[in-house]
Amino acid sequence: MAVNHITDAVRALIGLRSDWIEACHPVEASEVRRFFQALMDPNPRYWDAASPAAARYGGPVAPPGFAVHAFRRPPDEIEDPLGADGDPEFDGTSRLVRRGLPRVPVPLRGVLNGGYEYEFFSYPRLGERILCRSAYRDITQREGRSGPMVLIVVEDEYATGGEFRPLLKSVSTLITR
Amino acid sequence: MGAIFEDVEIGQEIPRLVKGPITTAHIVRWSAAMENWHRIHFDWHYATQHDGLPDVLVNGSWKQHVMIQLVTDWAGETGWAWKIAFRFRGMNLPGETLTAWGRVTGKEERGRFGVVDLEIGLRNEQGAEGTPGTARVVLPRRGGPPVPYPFDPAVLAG
Amino acid sequence: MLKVRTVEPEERWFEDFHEGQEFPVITRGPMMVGHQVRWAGACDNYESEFHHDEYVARAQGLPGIILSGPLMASYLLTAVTQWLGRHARLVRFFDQNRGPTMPRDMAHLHGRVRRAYEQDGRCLVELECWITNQRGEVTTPGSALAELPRRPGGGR
Amino acid sequence: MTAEISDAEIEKHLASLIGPVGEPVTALVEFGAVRRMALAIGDLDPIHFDEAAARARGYRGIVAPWPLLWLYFFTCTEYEHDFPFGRATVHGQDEYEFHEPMIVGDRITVTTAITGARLKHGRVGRLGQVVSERRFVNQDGALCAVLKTTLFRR
Repeated sequence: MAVNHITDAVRALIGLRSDWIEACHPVEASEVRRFFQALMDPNPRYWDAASPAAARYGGPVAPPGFAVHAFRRPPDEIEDPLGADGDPEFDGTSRLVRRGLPRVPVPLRGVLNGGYEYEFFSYPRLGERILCRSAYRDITQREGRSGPMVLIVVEDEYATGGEFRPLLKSVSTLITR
Repeated sequence: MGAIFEDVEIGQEIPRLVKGPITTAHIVRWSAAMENWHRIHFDWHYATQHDGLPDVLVNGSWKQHVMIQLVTDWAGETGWAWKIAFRFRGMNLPGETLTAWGRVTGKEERGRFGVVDLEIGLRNEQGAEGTPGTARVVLPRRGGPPVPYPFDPAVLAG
Repeated sequence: MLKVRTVEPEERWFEDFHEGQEFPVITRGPMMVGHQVRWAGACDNYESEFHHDEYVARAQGLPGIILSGPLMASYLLTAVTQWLGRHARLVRFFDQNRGPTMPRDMAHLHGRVRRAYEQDGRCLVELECWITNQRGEVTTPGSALAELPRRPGGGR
Repeated sequence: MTAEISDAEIEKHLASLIGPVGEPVTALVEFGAVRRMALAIGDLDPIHFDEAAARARGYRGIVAPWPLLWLYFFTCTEYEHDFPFGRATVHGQDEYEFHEPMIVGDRITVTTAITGARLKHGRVGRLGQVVSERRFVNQDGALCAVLKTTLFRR
């Protein structure tokens, strides 16, 4: 192994869990509509309070995976995500793996999303707050064809409401190289 | 109406979900809805000249929700799409039509409910498999109660 | 709930403005396709494909993607609200889509007071505003009218 | 084809456009939509994000930046432009009139009409000019804004 990116500083992150972080605003009808229209999934459970689904869920709900994308630029983040204006190398993505977790200090640039494992428990209703806490489950290095790759396995738990009703759990693998 | 455990056979295909042809407008709409500003999805110069891609790319985040829709649609309002896992393997470009598919690989009675395992995927017209994965769905038994909501895996114990 | 770290426009009063006064130029850019995509998302409108699809834009005889006119106008309108300060209330705004703004273009936002006057007991500031690109071409000429309060207690 | 249509026919077509477009549509002003717009245009004034800051400045609640009118412009009225002449339609200019601010939680009713349509002869030939007007009224009947959009057909 030419370079070992799994330094003590990286190893110290394994197992680290963030506090609960709240999404930038509660679930809104138009955000749900944007989501299902962009997904092209006009299921009445997402918008029709009179649908049979609404009886099961207590009203229209957001799509199952909605919570995963509910953590966007909060109003208190002044840095413009398009702000690397002029840097022709800037790819538009944040190098922050999760809000609430420190960056993984590896000098690799490219980030690939390797995949997800989801486990679903409930769906958020309109007006409900979405919360998430994340943990680094594992960080390992592998030798790829084009050099070393660091695999970052992140576990996210999503919950909603004052009672922290579980929404879903996700285990995802990010590949940096 | 959602599927009933007793009606499910191993090897059976669940209803497919067809999306497309995907245009750049679809990709832009998704990127904007997610506030995902990764340039490979909408900046053609960046995608092709900086990253050396053949074109802008269909968002992986969009494909994952198509997979989730495939499984939740089949589970219906009486079953529960419990677990879904997949890997991102291939890239998809504007102009492609994508078909999400699933096939039953196993079934098991668990208490008053049934658990069904699926293999799932998302193919383009050339048959290239971009998002292979698996899913586990909880279904009601014939004449039995619907799967309780919110879902608690403990209901499968007894 | 969320700690807000935003930028409040400065405190300015009617007396702070006079005819011919030039405002500091605000520069946006280089513009990127991402700015257009974010705007399309805010408007929830993806219909005009030449705004985000390089192939469609060229097929329509355009040199490439053109950013939305109302997006550029909205940058200009926002600049006006910054120049006039936190007490100003916009009364009117006007803009013209004269020249295209494309990805990698710069947008320099200019403003100048045309008139500061009182009418029927209202204190009004009229200004002209415009966007120039990196070649100095005016892409978006405009104008605005705003009402401002007088400085409390009078004097400067 | 387009060359053959007479000025009189064009003028008749344009005159037929004048009048209301569709039914009035009501939309809720949501925080998420305000936030999206404020971030898209780079307006970081706290009145668009923080209720306390907005109230301290004398507003009823979180204030929508005026360009949010474009969200309702695009999502409230279905409107096809189909001209029997010319080759291209260009979004020429916009005139805004502002009154009562739009506040998160407001229900804004948008009423659309074509208020002007005429044929001009410019340097490069015939130029159709169509003005559509959208009026934005809140739940209390207060006029919030008027947006006049001019399209050029050439």
